[in-house]
Amino acid sequence: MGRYFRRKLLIYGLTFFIAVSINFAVPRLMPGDPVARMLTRNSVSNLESSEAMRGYFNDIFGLDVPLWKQYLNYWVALFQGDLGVSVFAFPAPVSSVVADALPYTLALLLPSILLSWIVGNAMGAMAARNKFLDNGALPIGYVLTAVPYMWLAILLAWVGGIILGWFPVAGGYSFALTPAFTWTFIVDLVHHWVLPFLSLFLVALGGWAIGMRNLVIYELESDYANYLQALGAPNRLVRRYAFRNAVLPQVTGLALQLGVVVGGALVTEVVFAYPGLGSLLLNAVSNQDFFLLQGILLFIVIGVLVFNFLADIVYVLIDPRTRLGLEGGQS
Amino acid sequence: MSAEVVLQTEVVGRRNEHLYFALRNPKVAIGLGIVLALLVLGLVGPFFLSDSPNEYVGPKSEAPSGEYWLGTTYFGQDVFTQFVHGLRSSYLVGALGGGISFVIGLAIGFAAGYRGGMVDEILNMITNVVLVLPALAVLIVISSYLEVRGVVTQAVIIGIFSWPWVARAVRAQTFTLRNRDYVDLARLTGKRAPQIIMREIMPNMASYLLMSVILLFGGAILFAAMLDFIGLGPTNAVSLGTMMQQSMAWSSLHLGMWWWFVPPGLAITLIVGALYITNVGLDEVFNPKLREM
Amino acid sequence: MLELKQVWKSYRVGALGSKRLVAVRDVSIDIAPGEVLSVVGESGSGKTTVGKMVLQLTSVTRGSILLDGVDVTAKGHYERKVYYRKVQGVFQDPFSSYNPIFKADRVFDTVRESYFPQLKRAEWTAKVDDVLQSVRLDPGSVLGKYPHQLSGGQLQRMLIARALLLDIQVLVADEIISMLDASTRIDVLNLLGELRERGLGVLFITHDLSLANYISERVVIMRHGAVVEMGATGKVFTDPQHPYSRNLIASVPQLHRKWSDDPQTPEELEPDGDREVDPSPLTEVSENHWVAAHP
Amino acid sequence: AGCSDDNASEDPSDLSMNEFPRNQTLYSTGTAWGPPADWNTINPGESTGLNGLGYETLFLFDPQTTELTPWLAESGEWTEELVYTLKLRPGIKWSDGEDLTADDVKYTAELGQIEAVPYHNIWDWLSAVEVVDDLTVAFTFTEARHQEWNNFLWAEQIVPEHVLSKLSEEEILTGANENPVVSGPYEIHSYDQDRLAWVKRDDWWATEALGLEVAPTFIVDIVNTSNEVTLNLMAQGELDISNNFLPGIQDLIASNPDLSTYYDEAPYMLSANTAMLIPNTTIEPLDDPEFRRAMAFAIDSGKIVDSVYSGIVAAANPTGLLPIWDKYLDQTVIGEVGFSFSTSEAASILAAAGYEDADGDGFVETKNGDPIAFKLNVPTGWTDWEEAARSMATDLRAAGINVTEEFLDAGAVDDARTTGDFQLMLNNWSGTSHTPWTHYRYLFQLPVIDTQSTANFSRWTNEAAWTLTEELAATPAEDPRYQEILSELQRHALVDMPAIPIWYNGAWSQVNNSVWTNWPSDSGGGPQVFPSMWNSLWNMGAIYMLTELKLAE
Amino acid sequence: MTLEVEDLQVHYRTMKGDVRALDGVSFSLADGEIVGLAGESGCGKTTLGKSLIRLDGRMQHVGGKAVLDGAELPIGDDRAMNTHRWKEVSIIPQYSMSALNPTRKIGKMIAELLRSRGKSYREIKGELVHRLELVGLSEKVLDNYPIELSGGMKQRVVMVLSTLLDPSLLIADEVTSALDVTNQKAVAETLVRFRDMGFVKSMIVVTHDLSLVYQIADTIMIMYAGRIVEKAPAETIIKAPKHPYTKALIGALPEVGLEHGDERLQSIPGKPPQLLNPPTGCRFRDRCPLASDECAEEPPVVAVDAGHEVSCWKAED
Ligand SMILES: Nc1ncnc2c1ncn2[C@@H]1O[C@H](COP(=O)(O)OP(=O)(O)OP(=O)(O)O)[C@@H](O)[C@H]1O
Ligand SMILES: Nc1ncnc2c1ncn2[C@@H]1O[C@H](COP(=O)(O)OP(=O)(O)OP(=O)(O)O)[C@@H](O)[C@H]1O
Ligand SMILES: [Mg+2]
Ligand SMILES: [Mg+2]
Ligand code: NI
Repeated sequence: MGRYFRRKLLIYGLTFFIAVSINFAVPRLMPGDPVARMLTRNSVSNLESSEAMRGYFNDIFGLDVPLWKQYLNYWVALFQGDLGVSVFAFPAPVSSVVADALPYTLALLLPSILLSWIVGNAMGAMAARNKFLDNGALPIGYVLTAVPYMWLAILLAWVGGIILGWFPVAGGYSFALTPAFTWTFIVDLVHHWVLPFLSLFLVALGGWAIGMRNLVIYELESDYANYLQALGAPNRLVRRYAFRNAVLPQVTGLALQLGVVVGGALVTEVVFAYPGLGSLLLNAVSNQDFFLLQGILLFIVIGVLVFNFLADIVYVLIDPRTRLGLEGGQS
Repeated sequence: MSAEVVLQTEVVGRRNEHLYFALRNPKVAIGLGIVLALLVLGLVGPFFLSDSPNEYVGPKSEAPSGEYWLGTTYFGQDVFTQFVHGLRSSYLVGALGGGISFVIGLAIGFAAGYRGGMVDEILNMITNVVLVLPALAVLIVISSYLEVRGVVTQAVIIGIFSWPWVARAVRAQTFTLRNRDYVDLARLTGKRAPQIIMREIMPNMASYLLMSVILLFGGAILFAAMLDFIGLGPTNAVSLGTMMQQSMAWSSLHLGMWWWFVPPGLAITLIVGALYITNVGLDEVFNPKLREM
Repeated sequence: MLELKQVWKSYRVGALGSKRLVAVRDVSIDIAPGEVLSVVGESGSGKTTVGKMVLQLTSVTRGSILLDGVDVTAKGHYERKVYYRKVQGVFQDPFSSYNPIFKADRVFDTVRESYFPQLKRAEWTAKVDDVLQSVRLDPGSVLGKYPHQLSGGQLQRMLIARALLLDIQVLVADEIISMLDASTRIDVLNLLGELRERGLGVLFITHDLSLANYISERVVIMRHGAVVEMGATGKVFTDPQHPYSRNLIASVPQLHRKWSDDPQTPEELEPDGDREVDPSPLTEVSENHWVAAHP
Repeated sequence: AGCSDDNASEDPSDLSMNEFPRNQTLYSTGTAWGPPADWNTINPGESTGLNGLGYETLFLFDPQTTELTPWLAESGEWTEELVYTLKLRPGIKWSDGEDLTADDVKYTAELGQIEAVPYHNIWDWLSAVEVVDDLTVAFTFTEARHQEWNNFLWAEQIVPEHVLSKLSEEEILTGANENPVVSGPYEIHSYDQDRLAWVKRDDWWATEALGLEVAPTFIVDIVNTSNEVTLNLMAQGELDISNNFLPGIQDLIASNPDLSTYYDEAPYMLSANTAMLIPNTTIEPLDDPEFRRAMAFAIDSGKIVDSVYSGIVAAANPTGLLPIWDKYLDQTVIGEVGFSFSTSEAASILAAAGYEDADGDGFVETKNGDPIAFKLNVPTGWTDWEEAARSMATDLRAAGINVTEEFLDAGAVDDARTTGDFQLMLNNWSGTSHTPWTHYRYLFQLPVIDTQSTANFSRWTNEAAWTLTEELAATPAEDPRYQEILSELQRHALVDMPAIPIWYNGAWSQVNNSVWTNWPSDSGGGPQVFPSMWNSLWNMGAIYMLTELKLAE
Repeated sequence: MTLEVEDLQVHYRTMKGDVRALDGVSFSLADGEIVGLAGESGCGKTTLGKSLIRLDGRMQHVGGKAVLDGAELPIGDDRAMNTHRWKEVSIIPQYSMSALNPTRKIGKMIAELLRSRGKSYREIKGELVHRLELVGLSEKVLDNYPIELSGGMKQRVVMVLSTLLDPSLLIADEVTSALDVTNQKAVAETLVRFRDMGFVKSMIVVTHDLSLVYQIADTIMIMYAGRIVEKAPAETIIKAPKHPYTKALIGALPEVGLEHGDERLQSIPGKPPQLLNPPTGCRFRDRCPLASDECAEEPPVVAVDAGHEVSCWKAED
């Protein structure tokens, strides 16, 4: 087990290192100049001033030292939790801009990932044992997985927000409110959360259901299931075992799927103007805010890694095979 | 001569067994039908319609009618023409992006699975690294640095980031196949590794590879649509994603111009959904266990 | 003709090849022309590994393999190709020896591609027909068919025919009949006997003692990667010296004797110890009969 | 959502407040493109109302009369040839209770001595600022640039010396200036990623001095979201005013009686700036004024107005001068050298200038016979501009000039414009101001250097025109010479065509009357001021919008 | 009489038609008897074994019946069959290595299984432990996951588990095929011991290895192409086979301890017939050296001796 985790940690460490390095390299290799961007934004009309201002910004953004030093500084700053200064929300530090948006994204992502996983698996397992459900629910599942996140979001906004008018279609909470720990505010928060959540939840749901169905079918065909049935075990028991075992790959799948769901959350947030990382990312892109872009990407990468790691731990806890240090793929 | 004929038909019988099941499988038939119908529309349509989907041809914001089958945009562009051109680029992205990731995944998967050992360890590590990178976020970052984005560049960057799971799967399959006796036999015939991979291992994963291609194809289309939607799509072309983006930008939701945003999303859903369904159908064809259900 | 000199093989296993598994330890055997040498032993004793090393499908960790006195290990692609003209193999599972999606006679075509590219079609066909006849197959009934349309026996014979296309000197036969039905296996076995008469050396790997007894002059018994007993078949099987050999032979189900007739308790054996050290040396107990030292 | 908490503590009376009463609150959007993050006056971020609601200027500029009206200042005049004396109103208090005095004015002007401060260039011709008494300041110049000085008077906000002087230079330039101490009618209430709330101050000087009172107690400005969202909020009356371009608004106005714009028919909006096609005149044949003239004739701006904008903008006058400067237009000049859309005319100008389509591909070649193929760049994602660029490229191709639209990343467009690495692009940086001088500076500024960051993007050199522009800067509007210069400049612009005016971007503004009424309007007796929250427009009178608003019954 | 099978017909449904894997199989099995079932691959051995306990999705009970201890087994009815499984009929599957749920501890799995069959784990545990010890396993294996056990240990656990409720009939399908000779012997002897100790009344041992089945079976049945062609006490089958097929099978077996010298054994030419459309008459006809015209007719089952039945026209010779 120790080896298993060491190996995983090595991979995560490496991923982190690479992601951070890419993160560092990309804006510096690509065309475009954040300082010029800053200057343009403030439309400083006389040349002299803008040159003088450039000096200040170069200093603030740390662009006035050689590249290798920038790279080292970048790492040092990173470990101090300093992700630089945002251009778009200047002079707010990237970390605080991201930290402000993060709760919204988490509030969307965590419930939609977990709930869709739980509900999807339950549905898939049911479909696997029921021909009627299999024929009825699964086509819906296929369709749902194939829907582009934003399109579902658009349709939900259109139907639930505009035609029916049941839900607000923008923002994290009403513009009439300021955050406070009151019922009004919480209800309002949830009210704004429903549609974006639904659009993420529904798309993910189908995938899990289909995956689970196939896995359960395979499990039901497996040797141990056959043996149990030959010994007269009731279907209930066999299915319970099949379900339990089929859940294992789904746990790994959950981790792997994460990147995609995060992507979905990004576009969904854009549709609903939800003040999470997605909207922020879009703003960073359209404002050429390299530093913010880097920061967001870093947060996402770290989030995905952490989640993957959690999934690994869960996997080890529920699958005795990994716990015993026996990995697949070794002869 | 007659023996020849008998053999021929037997051969054909074997070859066609999967085809036989494939065509009899309703999922495959429906799925492929939809995909091909839309493909034909995308390929042939532009020859009958205007070359420039962005031209203002009609009255503004018209609902679908006999003349403008899917209505017109806020500017009076024909939505159907745009739709058809969009289909084209979606298929292009799917084919190219899917193709690129397929090739990369294949190469890495084969190299890792066939060579094993250190090569495998390293490639596997790389695969795992790319696998946990949140692809869309990375794509957004990279796309945003490109000055001019075309369908092709988009497909390329999508391709570069969506191969890991194929590589993984191919690697696993290769692991089992490389120990097959016929692979050893090919080596005993003095064949080199690339030849063995191409001629012995790959054909045996054909069904599997076919399914991977299908999934990659659909995945690339979805990815591209997402990028397009947040404004990182091709800068000078119409795609289904940019149509959605445009319709949003021009308030079609609020103006009730459903004909502008429903068709592109629906088409993507149809294409990708049909691909998935085809895939499930093919799975049933190749795995008799599932056929039972 | 073919000689293995103190051959060792260890596999790297575990993450990043962190562990070693010694599969073959200090094995020295030789095969003369016109001789069938059987290698028997329990599962995992390293029989297949020996065969694979002879076929150069896996590298030799230590020691050498000589063909006609020339070391053949660790050579380049070209030398290897030449080597394969003289040494060929047939494997356990006839069905997995054929790529299921191609016609069975493709195994011949690949040989032509590699070794006889310049041969004319007609000449080649004649040659193939020839070898097929020699393994007693009717060319008409096997050519142009898919593996699943042929029986296991036919397939194995075709593989032998394939080897014969290359005027080979040594054939490595790894469990070539264990997957065949009782009714057909004897055919293939008899075919090996015929090859021997043609002057071929055969390395016959099996876990079935009765087959070894039937076909070979000499037998090697392996355990834990090392040779424990070796010698003329008659001597080894009628007078096994090593306790492991005795256990093995006592466990073989036979038609002329039931286990219950003379219940024997198996002898205690020393467990699998450190595989890195040299195994117990062989001593010659009688002419052409060697046994490893044992307590 | 935590940022608001730190701020709320500032004002105890508002601590318990977490819901803005609808009938005391004005909801606005369309101005801020990013989260409110700083209140720095030198490098302002995305904080709506910083200059106008919070900080204020000495004068307001009235676009109707194109004259300055005193605001923080009570009066100001050129007391000598090179001396300008300014008197402040008495009794103005900063939000921390300190008095706003002549020291603050002096401090503000002297801030400009720091090179990085945008109005640093006034010190090229300003030599000293002197505090005469608490409320009087005297400015001494080396050169009396009336127009440029006026620009300072109404555009630059006065900042509190007693706060800023304690800060380092770097902090003044790039710091966040949290908890700004202001003189205007509102101060910061709270803010979050996507909104900024202002709360009314009790002791705004203008209430007593001018009898003005801003109507809303709270102003909640929402950071721009998608058009969809904005439209939806507008239609439902959750937003009172939106100052961003909202396609389809004219349809909504027709169907929703609560919604209105400044004009109740096309062009619906006041004009705010001129969108122009910028040719890079360092490239052949764009260096040829005749060629550029042909392009001007080839483009159908009416089509853009109708199709892309559905009539919510107006086609530009050939001179490019905004409607507020209509009175300076010289119709004779326009009659002689103006242009109007005519594909055939464009073709004949091309032919006359020697550009022919020799290879028969439908497009003219250069005089050397080299093929011409230009790219027209606009930022990708600027959907209206993308559409406009498409339309223009189509028109130009129809006239035989091979132009294709190309959408680049916004940053790339900025780079290209600054460095001159482009062929054709769209730009609209000549906006509403107190004098056409800003427009001509935009067109003709010299010298042309490697990086052109704010003006003369076409890199056209016309010494005469630039000399005239500089003269205009120093000429008072009352001087008859003023119109003469303008007529000449109009001729230069039309003959040289350094930039081709296409349309006037609107001072986008759409309002909902269900909570607040009496919005600025051309008709119905509403106040005739910019109905806008744009930072640069408060001191062009938009502040009166707030004082005129009334609650709907 | 423990088991009486009469004219059992079981088909596999396939796209191309029914595969008649069991085409009229009749035999009986006495208390305490071990029957060995041998034959070439594809002759229907596994199908017969499965038919008596659980038909899988494609198998169809077409005709015939099986009576166990006087009560008919509802072969075709999966639900009704459930009450008989394990308690009356049990199986040791070929795939013992993978027959245990990989994610449950063995003890827990057995407990759940017992509970689901209405038995108390606590009551049975003593016996379970006893039997495990009998096959050389300690009680501790109950706390292990299957993966922690070696292949041989898993096989023994399955053997104990399958016979835990003392079934009347045990079907052991190729339980030794994957093992090497020493383990093979141990497992085979354990089966006999189980019978001797009364854990199971009678047993059908399915294998393709005649010499192995000879070691442990009382009676041997030889199957060919979906039918039983010969059934006789073990000694008789080996020493005095009547059916030409049986003779050929035995004739093709090489042996240890015999000097084969230069004398060559003979194989059976040809292949068994397709069961999709089996030929009429004697199915061995095409490969039979003795075949004559009468073989075109279905051969009768002849009892040549006590407990020795042959289905061949030439049996009398
Ligand atoms: N490619 C490999 N990598 C690692 N270990 C291997 C590899 N091949 C074989 N081994 C190990 O080497 C040992 C010897 O294996 P080998 O296949 O030679 O045995 P064998 O005698 O042929 O057994 P069997 O009778 O089961 O075929 C075994 O413990 C096996 O697990
Ligand atoms: N799932 C199936 N579908 C169709 N036909 C089947 C199926 N399973 C077995 N058969 C056919 O039924 C016949 C009997 O098969 P069975 O598995 O009982 O043979 P067997 O005697 O156990 O063979 P083996 O020794 O190879 O295990 C064979 O002809 C086989 O092809
Ligand atoms: Mg082996
Ligand atoms: Mg079987
Ligand atoms: Ni906050």
